[in-house]
Amino acid sequence: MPTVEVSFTALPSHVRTARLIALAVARRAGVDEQFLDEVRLAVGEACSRAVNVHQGTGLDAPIVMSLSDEQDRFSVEVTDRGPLEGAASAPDLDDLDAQALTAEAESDSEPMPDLLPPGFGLAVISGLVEDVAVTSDTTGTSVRMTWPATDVMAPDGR
Amino acid sequence: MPTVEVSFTALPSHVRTARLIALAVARRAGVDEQFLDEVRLAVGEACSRAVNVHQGTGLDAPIVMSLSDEQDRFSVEVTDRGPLEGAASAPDLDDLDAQALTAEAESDSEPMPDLLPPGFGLAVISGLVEDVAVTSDTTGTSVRMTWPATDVMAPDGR
Amino acid sequence: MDLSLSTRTEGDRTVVTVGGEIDVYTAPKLREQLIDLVSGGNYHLVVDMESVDFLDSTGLGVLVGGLKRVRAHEGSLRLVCTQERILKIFRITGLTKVFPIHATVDEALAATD
Amino acid sequence: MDLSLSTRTEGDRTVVTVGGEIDVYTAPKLREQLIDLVSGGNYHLVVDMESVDFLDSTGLGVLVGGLKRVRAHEGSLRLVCTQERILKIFRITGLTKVFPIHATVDEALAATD
Ligand SMILES: Nc1ncnc2c1ncn2[C@@H]1O[C@H](COP(=O)(O)OP(=O)(O)O)[C@@H](O)[C@H]1O
Ligand SMILES: Nc1ncnc2c1ncn2[C@@H]1O[C@H](COP(=O)(O)OP(=O)(O)O)[C@@H](O)[C@H]1O
Repeated sequence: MPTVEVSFTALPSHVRTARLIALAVARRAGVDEQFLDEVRLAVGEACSRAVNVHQGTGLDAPIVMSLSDEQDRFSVEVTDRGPLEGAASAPDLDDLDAQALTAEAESDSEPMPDLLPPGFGLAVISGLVEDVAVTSDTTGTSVRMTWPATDVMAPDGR
Repeated sequence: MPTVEVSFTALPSHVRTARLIALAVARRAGVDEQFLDEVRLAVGEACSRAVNVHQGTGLDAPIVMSLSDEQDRFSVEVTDRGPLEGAASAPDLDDLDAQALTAEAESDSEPMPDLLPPGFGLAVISGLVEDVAVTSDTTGTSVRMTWPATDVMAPDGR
Repeated sequence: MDLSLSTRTEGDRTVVTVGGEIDVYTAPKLREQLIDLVSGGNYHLVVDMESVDFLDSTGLGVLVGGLKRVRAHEGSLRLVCTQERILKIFRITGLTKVFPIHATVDEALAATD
Repeated sequence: MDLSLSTRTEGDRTVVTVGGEIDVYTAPKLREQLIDLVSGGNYHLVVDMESVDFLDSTGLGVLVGGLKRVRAHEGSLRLVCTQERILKIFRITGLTKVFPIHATVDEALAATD
Protein backbone atom coordinates (compact mmCIF):
# COMPACT_ATOMS: atom_id res chain seq x y z
CA MET A 1 0.00 0.00 0.00
CA PRO A 2 1.89 3.04 -1.19
CA THR A 3 0.09 5.34 1.20
CA VAL A 4 1.37 7.46 4.02
CA GLU A 5 -1.19 8.73 6.49
CA VAL A 6 -0.84 11.93 8.43
CA SER A 7 -3.27 12.58 11.26
CA PHE A 8 -3.60 15.69 13.36
CA THR A 9 -6.03 17.33 15.74
CA ALA A 10 -8.19 20.09 14.35
CA LEU A 11 -5.92 23.09 14.93
CA PRO A 12 -5.06 25.86 12.45
CA SER A 13 -1.33 25.42 13.06
CA HIS A 14 -1.56 21.82 11.91
CA VAL A 15 -3.03 22.93 8.60
CA ARG A 16 0.31 24.57 7.86
CA THR A 17 2.19 21.45 8.78
CA ALA A 18 -0.12 19.31 6.62
CA ARG A 19 0.37 21.71 3.71
CA LEU A 20 4.12 21.62 4.13
CA ILE A 21 4.12 17.82 4.27
CA ALA A 22 1.87 17.45 1.22
CA LEU A 23 4.05 19.87 -0.74
CA ALA A 24 7.27 18.10 0.19
CA VAL A 25 5.88 14.65 -0.61
CA ALA A 26 4.31 15.86 -3.87
CA ARG A 27 7.63 17.30 -4.99
CA ARG A 28 9.36 14.07 -4.06
CA ALA A 29 6.67 12.04 -5.84
CA GLY A 30 7.53 13.83 -9.06
CA VAL A 31 4.53 16.15 -9.32
CA ASP A 32 5.49 18.77 -11.88
CA GLU A 33 6.59 22.18 -10.56
CA GLN A 34 3.67 23.79 -12.35
CA PHE A 35 1.23 21.92 -10.10
CA LEU A 36 2.97 22.45 -6.78
CA ASP A 37 1.29 25.74 -5.98
CA GLU A 38 -2.00 24.10 -6.76
CA VAL A 39 -1.23 21.18 -4.41
CA ARG A 40 -0.23 23.58 -1.67
CA LEU A 41 -3.33 25.73 -1.99
CA ALA A 42 -5.82 22.91 -2.55
CA VAL A 43 -4.49 20.78 0.32
CA GLY A 44 -4.54 23.85 2.54
CA GLU A 45 -8.17 24.53 1.61
CA ALA A 46 -9.19 20.93 2.21
CA CYS A 47 -7.47 20.84 5.61
CA SER A 48 -8.77 24.26 6.67
CA ARG A 49 -12.24 23.14 5.74
CA ALA A 50 -11.89 19.92 7.76
CA VAL A 51 -10.49 21.79 10.77
CA ASN A 52 -13.39 24.26 10.62
CA VAL A 53 -15.88 21.38 10.44
CA HIS A 54 -14.39 19.69 13.51
CA GLN A 55 -14.04 22.90 15.47
CA GLY A 56 -17.54 23.98 14.49
CA THR A 57 -19.09 20.72 15.62
CA GLY A 58 -16.82 20.17 18.63
CA LEU A 59 -15.35 16.96 17.23
CA ASP A 60 -12.24 15.70 18.99
CA ALA A 61 -11.28 13.11 16.40
CA PRO A 62 -8.21 13.76 14.27
CA ILE A 63 -8.26 14.88 10.65
CA VAL A 64 -6.58 12.34 8.40
CA MET A 65 -4.58 13.24 5.31
CA SER A 66 -3.57 10.28 3.12
CA LEU A 67 -0.82 10.70 0.56
CA SER A 68 -0.70 8.11 -2.23
CA ASP A 69 1.86 7.87 -4.91
CA GLU A 70 0.65 5.31 -7.42
CA GLN A 71 1.95 4.84 -10.92
CA ASP A 72 1.73 8.24 -12.56
CA ARG A 73 -0.69 9.85 -10.12
CA PHE A 74 -0.21 11.56 -6.80
CA SER A 75 -3.32 11.79 -4.62
CA VAL A 76 -4.10 13.55 -1.40
CA GLU A 77 -7.25 12.62 0.48
CA VAL A 78 -8.37 14.69 3.44
CA THR A 79 -10.96 13.02 5.65
CA ASP A 80 -12.94 14.47 8.50
CA ARG A 81 -15.70 13.06 10.70
CA GLY A 82 -18.20 15.77 10.02
CA PRO A 83 -20.99 16.50 7.57
CA LEU A 84 -20.60 17.96 4.11
CA GLU A 85 -21.86 21.48 3.61
CA GLY A 86 -25.36 21.14 2.12
CA ALA A 87 -25.41 21.40 -1.67
CA ALA A 88 -28.00 24.14 -1.19
CA SER A 89 -25.41 26.32 0.50
CA ALA A 90 -22.59 25.62 -1.94
CA PRO A 91 -21.80 28.95 -3.52
CA ASP A 92 -21.72 29.54 -7.24
CA LEU A 93 -18.26 30.95 -7.81
CA ASP A 94 -19.53 33.34 -10.47
CA ASP A 95 -21.83 34.69 -7.87
CA LEU A 96 -19.32 35.33 -5.14
CA ASP A 97 -18.59 38.87 -6.15
CA ALA A 98 -22.27 39.63 -6.15
CA GLN A 99 -22.56 38.00 -2.73
CA ALA A 100 -19.63 39.99 -1.41
CA LEU A 101 -21.17 43.22 -2.62
CA THR A 102 -24.62 42.42 -1.29
CA ALA A 103 -23.28 41.45 2.10
CA GLU A 104 -21.49 44.73 2.27
CA ALA A 105 -24.76 46.66 2.48
CA GLU A 106 -25.48 45.03 5.82
CA SER A 107 -21.89 45.03 7.04
CA ASP A 108 -22.51 47.09 10.11
CA SER A 109 -25.03 44.63 11.45
CA GLU A 110 -22.86 41.66 10.53
CA PRO A 111 -20.71 40.50 13.43
CA MET A 112 -18.27 38.52 11.26
CA PRO A 113 -17.99 40.01 7.77
CA ASP A 114 -14.82 37.93 7.30
CA LEU A 115 -16.67 34.67 7.02
CA LEU A 116 -17.11 33.50 3.48
CA PRO A 117 -20.13 31.31 2.68
CA PRO A 118 -19.90 27.66 3.72
CA GLY A 119 -18.68 25.61 0.80
CA PHE A 120 -16.35 28.38 -0.33
CA GLY A 121 -13.25 26.29 0.33
CA LEU A 122 -14.65 23.38 -1.65
CA ALA A 123 -15.60 25.73 -4.46
CA VAL A 124 -12.02 27.01 -4.58
CA ILE A 125 -10.72 23.45 -4.72
CA SER A 126 -13.07 22.59 -7.59
CA GLY A 127 -12.05 25.73 -9.41
CA LEU A 128 -8.39 24.88 -8.96
CA VAL A 129 -7.96 21.13 -9.30
CA GLU A 130 -9.05 19.18 -12.31
CA ASP A 131 -9.44 15.82 -10.60
CA VAL A 132 -11.41 16.13 -7.35
CA ALA A 133 -13.83 13.73 -5.72
CA VAL A 134 -15.88 14.66 -2.68
CA THR A 135 -17.64 11.86 -0.83
CA SER A 136 -19.65 12.05 2.34
CA ASP A 137 -21.59 9.64 4.48
CA THR A 138 -22.61 9.37 8.11
CA THR A 139 -19.02 8.69 9.20
CA GLY A 140 -17.61 11.82 7.63
CA THR A 141 -16.52 13.64 4.52
CA SER A 142 -13.54 13.12 2.33
CA VAL A 143 -11.98 15.28 -0.36
CA ARG A 144 -9.66 13.45 -2.75
CA MET A 145 -7.49 15.39 -5.16
CA THR A 146 -5.27 13.84 -7.79
CA TRP A 147 -2.41 15.22 -9.86
CA PRO A 148 -0.23 13.73 -12.56
CA ALA A 149 3.27 12.70 -11.42
CA THR A 150 6.32 11.04 -12.85
CA ASP A 151 6.76 8.06 -10.63
CA VAL A 152 10.29 8.64 -9.41
CA MET A 153 9.61 6.70 -6.23
CA ALA A 154 8.28 3.49 -7.75
CA PRO A 155 9.76 0.47 -5.94
CA ASP A 156 10.64 -1.04 -9.31
CA GLY A 157 12.14 2.23 -10.43
CA ARG A 158 15.57 1.51 -9.09
CA MET B 1 -2.05 18.20 21.52
CA PRO B 2 0.63 19.65 19.34
CA THR B 3 1.41 16.34 17.72
CA VAL B 4 1.14 15.25 14.13
CA GLU B 5 1.21 11.53 13.52
CA VAL B 6 2.51 9.97 10.35
CA SER B 7 1.84 6.29 9.79
CA PHE B 8 3.13 4.11 6.99
CA THR B 9 3.49 0.45 6.09
CA ALA B 10 6.92 -1.08 6.56
CA LEU B 11 8.45 -0.32 3.17
CA PRO B 12 11.89 1.16 2.46
CA SER B 13 10.44 3.84 0.19
CA HIS B 14 8.35 5.15 3.07
CA VAL B 15 11.45 5.64 5.15
CA ARG B 16 12.49 8.31 2.69
CA THR B 17 9.13 9.97 2.87
CA ALA B 18 9.20 9.89 6.67
CA ARG B 19 12.67 11.40 6.65
CA LEU B 20 11.59 14.13 4.27
CA ILE B 21 8.54 14.91 6.40
CA ALA B 22 10.50 14.99 9.66
CA LEU B 23 13.10 17.28 8.10
CA ALA B 24 10.50 19.66 6.70
CA VAL B 25 8.57 19.83 9.96
CA ALA B 26 11.76 20.19 12.04
CA ARG B 27 12.86 23.11 9.90
CA ARG B 28 9.42 24.66 10.23
CA ALA B 29 9.44 24.04 13.98
CA GLY B 30 12.56 26.16 14.27
CA VAL B 31 15.14 23.43 14.83
CA ASP B 32 18.50 25.06 14.21
CA GLU B 33 20.16 24.40 10.83
CA GLN B 34 23.09 22.77 12.62
CA PHE B 35 20.81 19.97 13.85
CA LEU B 36 18.90 19.32 10.64
CA ASP B 37 21.36 16.78 9.27
CA GLU B 38 21.20 15.01 12.58
CA VAL B 39 17.39 14.95 12.48
CA ARG B 40 17.44 13.60 8.96
CA LEU B 41 19.95 10.86 9.71
CA ALA B 42 18.58 9.86 13.12
CA VAL B 43 14.96 9.74 11.95
CA GLY B 44 16.07 7.72 8.94
CA GLU B 45 17.88 5.26 11.19
CA ALA B 46 14.92 4.93 13.54
CA CYS B 47 12.50 4.35 10.66
CA SER B 48 14.82 1.94 8.83
CA ARG B 49 15.19 -0.02 12.02
CA ALA B 50 11.42 -0.15 12.55
CA VAL B 51 10.83 -1.21 8.94
CA ASN B 52 13.42 -3.97 9.30
CA VAL B 53 11.79 -5.17 12.52
CA HIS B 54 8.36 -5.36 10.90
CA GLN B 55 9.64 -6.95 7.73
CA GLY B 56 11.77 -9.40 9.68
CA THR B 57 8.89 -10.52 11.85
CA GLY B 58 6.21 -10.34 9.15
CA LEU B 59 4.22 -7.64 10.94
CA ASP B 60 1.56 -5.91 8.85
CA ALA B 61 0.88 -3.07 11.26
CA PRO B 62 2.01 0.40 10.29
CA ILE B 63 5.03 2.19 11.73
CA VAL B 64 4.01 5.39 13.49
CA MET B 65 6.13 8.52 13.56
CA SER B 66 4.90 11.25 15.93
CA LEU B 67 6.16 14.78 15.53
CA SER B 68 5.76 17.08 18.53
CA ASP B 69 6.61 20.68 18.70
CA GLU B 70 6.36 21.75 22.29
CA GLN B 71 7.76 24.89 23.81
CA ASP B 72 11.42 24.89 22.91
CA ARG B 73 11.76 21.21 22.00
CA PHE B 74 11.05 19.31 18.84
CA SER B 75 10.58 15.56 19.29
CA VAL B 76 10.23 12.69 16.89
CA GLU B 77 9.04 9.35 18.22
CA VAL B 78 9.14 6.28 15.98
CA THR B 79 7.07 3.38 17.22
CA ASP B 80 6.92 -0.16 15.92
CA ARG B 81 5.10 -3.26 17.11
CA GLY B 82 8.13 -5.46 17.40
CA PRO B 83 10.72 -6.39 19.99
CA LEU B 84 13.83 -4.44 20.86
CA GLU B 85 17.13 -5.96 19.86
CA GLY B 86 18.46 -7.73 22.95
CA ALA B 87 20.90 -5.68 24.97
CA ALA B 88 23.28 -8.59 24.64
CA SER B 89 23.47 -8.08 20.90
CA ALA B 90 23.76 -4.29 20.98
CA PRO B 91 27.15 -3.53 19.50
CA ASP B 92 29.75 -1.43 21.20
CA LEU B 93 30.51 1.26 18.66
CA ASP B 94 34.21 1.24 19.52
CA ASP B 95 34.19 -2.36 18.61
CA LEU B 96 32.59 -2.13 15.21
CA ASP B 97 35.81 -1.76 13.31
CA ALA B 98 37.13 -4.83 15.03
CA GLN B 99 33.91 -6.65 14.19
CA ALA B 100 34.11 -5.53 10.58
CA LEU B 101 37.66 -6.79 10.30
CA THR B 102 36.92 -10.06 12.02
CA ALA B 103 33.90 -10.75 9.89
CA GLU B 104 36.01 -10.19 6.81
CA ALA B 105 38.08 -13.30 7.49
CA GLU B 106 34.99 -15.41 6.96
CA SER B 107 33.53 -13.30 4.18
CA ASP B 108 33.48 -16.04 1.58
CA SER B 109 31.30 -18.23 3.73
CA GLU B 110 29.06 -15.33 4.68
CA PRO B 111 25.98 -15.04 2.49
CA MET B 112 25.20 -11.43 3.46
CA PRO B 113 28.33 -9.54 4.41
CA ASP B 114 26.34 -6.31 4.04
CA LEU B 115 24.34 -6.87 7.18
CA LEU B 116 25.61 -4.93 10.11
CA PRO B 117 24.99 -6.32 13.60
CA PRO B 118 21.48 -5.88 15.00
CA GLY B 119 21.35 -2.78 17.14
CA PHE B 120 23.71 -0.94 14.82
CA GLY B 121 21.05 1.59 13.85
CA LEU B 122 20.24 2.29 17.50
CA ALA B 123 23.92 2.63 18.27
CA VAL B 124 24.26 5.22 15.50
CA ILE B 125 21.29 7.14 16.90
CA SER B 126 22.80 7.14 20.39
CA GLY B 127 26.12 8.28 19.00
CA LEU B 128 24.44 11.07 17.12
CA VAL B 129 21.61 12.47 19.22
CA GLU B 130 22.09 13.79 22.71
CA ASP B 131 18.54 13.28 23.93
CA VAL B 132 17.27 9.79 23.05
CA ALA B 133 14.92 7.50 24.94
CA VAL B 134 14.27 3.93 23.87
CA THR B 135 11.35 2.12 25.48
CA SER B 136 10.04 -1.33 24.75
CA ASP B 137 7.29 -3.51 26.07
CA THR B 138 5.13 -6.34 24.76
CA THR B 139 3.24 -3.99 22.44
CA GLY B 140 6.33 -2.71 20.68
CA THR B 141 9.36 -0.49 20.76
CA SER B 142 9.63 3.24 20.55
CA VAL B 143 12.58 5.52 19.92
CA ARG B 144 12.09 9.12 20.98
CA MET B 145 14.57 11.78 19.94
CA THR B 146 14.45 15.40 21.04
CA TRP B 147 16.18 18.50 19.73
CA PRO B 148 16.14 22.12 20.84
CA ALA B 149 13.94 24.43 18.77
CA THR B 150 12.84 28.02 18.75
CA ASP B 151 9.11 27.79 18.96
CA VAL B 152 8.11 29.72 15.85
CA MET B 153 4.85 27.79 15.59
CA ALA B 154 3.52 28.37 19.10
CA PRO B 155 -0.21 29.13 18.96
CA ASP B 156 0.38 32.16 21.14
CA GLY B 157 3.26 33.24 18.98
CA ARG B 158 1.14 35.18 16.56
CA MET C 1 6.77 31.27 7.14
CA ASP C 2 4.74 33.47 9.43
CA LEU C 3 2.82 36.59 8.55
CA SER C 4 4.58 39.94 8.67
CA LEU C 5 2.61 43.17 8.85
CA SER C 6 3.57 46.83 8.79
CA THR C 7 1.58 49.99 8.19
CA ARG C 8 2.38 53.52 7.15
CA THR C 9 0.34 56.60 6.29
CA GLU C 10 0.49 58.31 2.90
CA GLY C 11 -1.75 61.40 2.88
CA ASP C 12 -5.31 60.19 3.59
CA ARG C 13 -4.38 56.59 2.80
CA THR C 14 -2.88 53.84 4.90
CA VAL C 15 -0.56 51.32 3.31
CA VAL C 16 -0.55 47.87 4.93
CA THR C 17 2.44 45.83 3.80
CA VAL C 18 1.82 42.11 4.24
CA GLY C 19 4.41 39.36 3.88
CA GLY C 20 4.44 35.59 4.33
CA GLU C 21 1.44 33.31 4.44
CA ILE C 22 -2.15 34.43 4.94
CA ASP C 23 -4.04 31.32 5.95
CA VAL C 24 -6.32 29.89 8.62
CA TYR C 25 -3.44 30.22 11.11
CA THR C 26 -2.38 33.82 10.45
CA ALA C 27 -5.56 35.36 9.04
CA PRO C 28 -6.80 36.39 12.52
CA LYS C 29 -3.73 38.61 12.86
CA LEU C 30 -4.45 40.40 9.58
CA ARG C 31 -8.12 40.64 10.53
CA GLU C 32 -7.24 42.36 13.82
CA GLN C 33 -4.93 44.75 12.02
CA LEU C 34 -7.67 45.77 9.58
CA ILE C 35 -10.24 46.15 12.34
CA ASP C 36 -7.81 48.30 14.36
CA LEU C 37 -7.16 50.55 11.38
CA VAL C 38 -10.85 51.05 10.65
CA SER C 39 -11.61 51.65 14.35
CA GLY C 40 -8.84 54.27 14.31
CA GLY C 41 -10.55 56.13 11.48
CA ASN C 42 -8.40 54.85 8.60
CA TYR C 43 -10.94 54.20 5.85
CA HIS C 44 -8.72 54.25 2.77
CA LEU C 45 -6.50 51.21 2.79
CA VAL C 46 -3.91 49.96 0.33
CA VAL C 47 -2.89 46.38 1.06
CA ASP C 48 0.47 45.63 -0.51
CA MET C 49 0.60 41.88 -1.13
CA GLU C 50 3.81 41.72 -3.15
CA SER C 51 5.61 39.81 -0.38
CA VAL C 52 2.74 37.42 0.30
CA ASP C 53 3.68 33.92 -0.76
CA PHE C 54 0.53 32.11 0.20
CA LEU C 55 -3.09 33.19 0.34
CA ASP C 56 -6.04 30.88 0.87
CA SER C 57 -9.77 31.37 1.18
CA THR C 58 -9.56 32.25 4.87
CA GLY C 59 -7.24 35.08 3.86
CA LEU C 60 -9.64 36.11 1.10
CA GLY C 61 -12.40 36.18 3.68
CA VAL C 62 -10.43 38.60 5.83
CA LEU C 63 -9.82 40.88 2.83
CA VAL C 64 -13.51 40.79 1.92
CA GLY C 65 -14.29 41.57 5.56
CA GLY C 66 -11.92 44.54 5.43
CA LEU C 67 -13.56 45.78 2.28
CA LYS C 68 -16.98 45.60 3.87
CA ARG C 69 -15.74 47.48 6.92
CA VAL C 70 -14.19 50.39 4.99
CA ARG C 71 -17.13 50.63 2.61
CA ALA C 72 -19.42 51.04 5.60
CA HIS C 73 -17.51 54.32 6.07
CA GLU C 74 -17.42 55.25 2.38
CA GLY C 75 -13.82 54.08 2.37
CA SER C 76 -11.78 51.97 -0.04
CA LEU C 77 -9.55 48.92 0.06
CA ARG C 78 -7.10 48.54 -2.82
CA LEU C 79 -4.75 45.66 -3.35
CA VAL C 80 -1.26 45.72 -4.80
CA CYS C 81 -0.40 42.43 -6.40
CA THR C 82 1.37 41.27 -9.54
CA GLN C 83 2.15 37.69 -8.53
CA GLU C 84 0.36 35.32 -10.84
CA ARG C 85 -0.12 32.61 -8.21
CA ILE C 86 -1.80 35.02 -5.84
CA LEU C 87 -3.87 36.69 -8.57
CA LYS C 88 -5.11 33.26 -9.61
CA ILE C 89 -7.15 32.72 -6.46
CA PHE C 90 -8.81 36.13 -6.88
CA ARG C 91 -9.61 35.19 -10.42
CA ILE C 92 -11.10 31.76 -9.79
CA THR C 93 -13.27 33.16 -7.00
CA GLY C 94 -14.43 36.11 -9.11
CA LEU C 95 -13.06 38.52 -6.50
CA THR C 96 -11.09 40.43 -9.14
CA LYS C 97 -14.42 42.11 -9.78
CA VAL C 98 -14.71 43.15 -6.14
CA PHE C 99 -11.22 44.44 -5.38
CA PRO C 100 -9.35 47.11 -7.32
CA ILE C 101 -5.98 45.42 -7.94
CA HIS C 102 -2.95 47.55 -8.77
CA ALA C 103 0.55 46.79 -10.02
CA THR C 104 2.35 49.19 -7.66
CA VAL C 105 1.71 51.00 -4.39
CA ASP C 106 2.11 54.34 -6.19
CA GLU C 107 -0.57 53.39 -8.68
CA ALA C 108 -2.89 52.37 -5.82
CA LEU C 109 -2.18 55.64 -3.98
CA ALA C 110 -2.96 57.68 -7.08
CA ALA C 111 -6.14 55.79 -7.97
CA THR C 112 -9.42 57.53 -7.33
CA ASP C 113 -12.05 55.68 -9.37
CA MET D 1 16.81 12.25 -4.59
CA ASP D 2 17.57 8.85 -6.00
CA LEU D 3 20.93 7.14 -6.19
CA SER D 4 23.12 7.70 -9.23
CA LEU D 5 25.93 5.31 -10.08
CA SER D 6 28.61 5.27 -12.73
CA THR D 7 31.82 3.31 -13.06
CA ARG D 8 35.04 3.75 -15.01
CA THR D 9 38.36 1.94 -15.13
CA GLU D 10 41.69 3.61 -14.30
CA GLY D 11 44.55 1.14 -14.76
CA ASP D 12 43.90 -1.78 -12.42
CA ARG D 13 41.38 0.22 -10.41
CA THR D 14 37.70 0.84 -10.86
CA VAL D 15 36.19 4.14 -9.83
CA VAL D 16 32.55 4.01 -8.75
CA THR D 17 31.02 7.47 -8.65
CA VAL D 18 27.99 7.58 -6.37
CA GLY D 19 25.53 10.45 -6.07
CA GLY D 20 22.31 11.09 -4.17
CA GLU D 21 21.08 9.18 -1.15
CA ILE D 22 22.39 5.82 0.02
CA ASP D 23 19.76 4.46 2.36
CA VAL D 24 17.53 1.46 3.02
CA TYR D 25 15.74 2.21 -0.26
CA THR D 26 18.71 2.60 -2.62
CA ALA D 27 21.41 0.56 -0.86
CA PRO D 28 20.40 -2.65 -2.70
CA LYS D 29 21.31 -0.94 -5.99
CA LEU D 30 24.80 -0.03 -4.76
CA ARG D 31 25.17 -3.53 -3.31
CA GLU D 32 24.37 -5.12 -6.69
CA GLN D 33 26.83 -2.80 -8.39
CA LEU D 34 29.64 -3.78 -6.01
CA ILE D 35 28.81 -7.49 -6.31
CA ASP D 36 28.81 -7.22 -10.12
CA LEU D 37 32.19 -5.50 -10.12
CA VAL D 38 33.76 -8.11 -7.85
CA SER D 39 32.20 -10.97 -9.86
CA GLY D 40 33.68 -9.33 -12.96
CA GLY D 41 37.16 -9.48 -11.45
CA ASN D 42 37.45 -5.87 -10.32
CA TYR D 43 39.08 -6.15 -6.92
CA HIS D 44 40.48 -2.64 -6.50
CA LEU D 45 37.64 -0.22 -6.03
CA VAL D 46 37.58 3.51 -5.41
CA VAL D 47 34.16 4.72 -4.33
CA ASP D 48 33.82 8.44 -4.95
CA MET D 49 31.23 9.75 -2.48
CA GLU D 50 31.65 13.47 -3.11
CA SER D 51 28.15 13.73 -4.62
CA VAL D 52 26.47 11.63 -1.94
CA ASP D 53 24.19 13.79 0.15
CA PHE D 54 22.86 11.17 2.49
CA LEU D 55 24.34 7.99 3.90
CA ASP D 56 22.83 5.90 6.65
CA SER D 57 23.79 2.68 8.38
CA THR D 58 22.26 0.52 5.64
CA GLY D 59 24.59 2.27 3.22
CA LEU D 60 27.52 1.75 5.57
CA GLY D 61 26.63 -1.93 5.69
CA VAL D 62 26.84 -2.18 1.91
CA LEU D 63 30.24 -0.47 1.91
CA VAL D 64 31.47 -2.83 4.64
CA GLY D 65 30.10 -5.73 2.58
CA GLY D 66 32.00 -4.46 -0.47
CA LEU D 67 35.17 -4.21 1.57
CA LYS D 68 34.79 -7.79 2.76
CA ARG D 69 34.20 -9.00 -0.79
CA VAL D 70 37.28 -7.33 -2.30
CA ARG D 71 39.48 -8.33 0.62
CA ALA D 72 38.49 -11.95 0.01
CA HIS D 73 40.38 -11.46 -3.29
CA GLU D 74 43.28 -9.48 -1.79
CA GLY D 75 41.65 -6.36 -3.20
CA SER D 76 41.00 -2.90 -1.80
CA LEU D 77 38.10 -0.52 -1.35
CA ARG D 78 39.00 3.12 -0.94
CA LEU D 79 36.59 5.95 -0.33
CA VAL D 80 36.78 9.51 -1.57
CA CYS D 81 34.97 11.87 0.76
CA THR D 82 35.57 15.32 2.18
CA GLN D 83 32.03 16.18 3.25
CA GLU D 84 31.90 16.64 6.98
CA ARG D 85 28.33 15.38 7.34
CA ILE D 86 29.17 12.12 5.57
CA LEU D 87 32.50 11.70 7.36
CA LYS D 88 30.69 12.12 10.65
CA ILE D 89 28.84 8.83 10.38
CA PHE D 90 32.08 6.98 9.60
CA ARG D 91 33.61 8.61 12.62
CA ILE D 92 30.84 7.85 15.12
CA THR D 93 30.75 4.23 14.00
CA GLY D 94 34.53 3.85 14.16
CA LEU D 95 34.61 2.87 10.48
CA THR D 96 37.23 5.51 9.70
CA LYS D 97 39.60 2.87 11.04
CA VAL D 98 38.33 0.31 8.53
CA PHE D 99 38.16 2.32 5.30
CA PRO D 100 41.00 4.28 3.76
CA ILE D 101 39.36 7.68 3.13
CA HIS D 102 40.90 10.04 0.60
CA ALA D 103 40.34 13.67 -0.29
CA THR D 104 40.45 13.21 -4.08
CA VAL D 105 40.05 10.41 -6.60
CA ASP D 106 43.62 10.99 -7.78
CA GLU D 107 44.91 10.53 -4.25
CA ALA D 108 42.91 7.29 -3.94
CA LEU D 109 44.20 6.05 -7.30
CA ALA D 110 47.80 6.77 -6.28
CA ALA D 111 47.50 5.19 -2.83
CA THR D 112 49.15 1.84 -2.30
CA ASP D 113 49.45 1.42 1.46
N1 LIG E 1 5.53 29.03 -5.26
C1 LIG E 1 6.08 27.93 -4.82
N2 LIG E 1 6.04 26.86 -5.60
C2 LIG E 1 6.60 25.75 -5.20
N3 LIG E 1 7.21 25.58 -4.03
C3 LIG E 1 7.27 26.61 -3.23
C4 LIG E 1 6.71 27.83 -3.56
N4 LIG E 1 6.90 28.67 -2.54
C5 LIG E 1 7.57 28.01 -1.61
N5 LIG E 1 7.79 26.76 -2.02
C6 LIG E 1 8.46 25.71 -1.27
O1 LIG E 1 7.52 25.21 -0.38
C7 LIG E 1 8.12 24.83 0.83
C8 LIG E 1 7.42 25.53 1.91
O2 LIG E 1 7.52 26.88 1.60
P1 LIG E 1 6.58 27.94 2.26
O3 LIG E 1 5.28 27.29 2.52
O4 LIG E 1 6.65 29.17 1.46
O5 LIG E 1 7.36 28.26 3.56
P2 LIG E 1 6.88 27.77 4.93
O6 LIG E 1 7.15 26.31 4.90
O7 LIG E 1 7.72 28.51 5.88
O8 LIG E 1 5.46 28.12 4.95
C9 LIG E 1 9.58 25.19 0.70
O9 LIG E 1 10.28 24.01 0.39
C10 LIG E 1 9.63 26.17 -0.46
O10 LIG E 1 10.83 26.06 -1.18
N1 LIG F 1 22.63 18.96 4.57
C1 LIG F 1 21.41 19.40 4.62
N2 LIG F 1 21.02 20.06 5.69
C2 LIG F 1 19.80 20.53 5.78
N3 LIG F 1 18.87 20.37 4.85
C3 LIG F 1 19.20 19.71 3.75
C4 LIG F 1 20.47 19.18 3.58
N4 LIG F 1 20.51 18.56 2.39
C5 LIG F 1 19.32 18.68 1.86
N5 LIG F 1 18.51 19.38 2.67
C6 LIG F 1 17.13 19.73 2.45
O1 LIG F 1 16.40 18.59 2.78
C7 LIG F 1 15.29 18.46 1.97
C8 LIG F 1 15.33 17.12 1.35
O2 LIG F 1 16.56 17.07 0.69
P1 LIG F 1 17.18 15.74 0.21
O3 LIG F 1 16.78 14.71 1.19
O4 LIG F 1 18.60 15.98 -0.10
O5 LIG F 1 16.50 15.54 -1.16
P2 LIG F 1 15.39 14.51 -1.37
O6 LIG F 1 14.23 15.09 -0.66
O7 LIG F 1 15.22 14.45 -2.85
O8 LIG F 1 15.93 13.29 -0.76
C9 LIG F 1 15.36 19.58 0.96
O9 LIG F 1 14.49 20.60 1.37
C10 LIG F 1 16.79 20.06 1.03
O10 LIG F 1 16.89 21.43 0.78
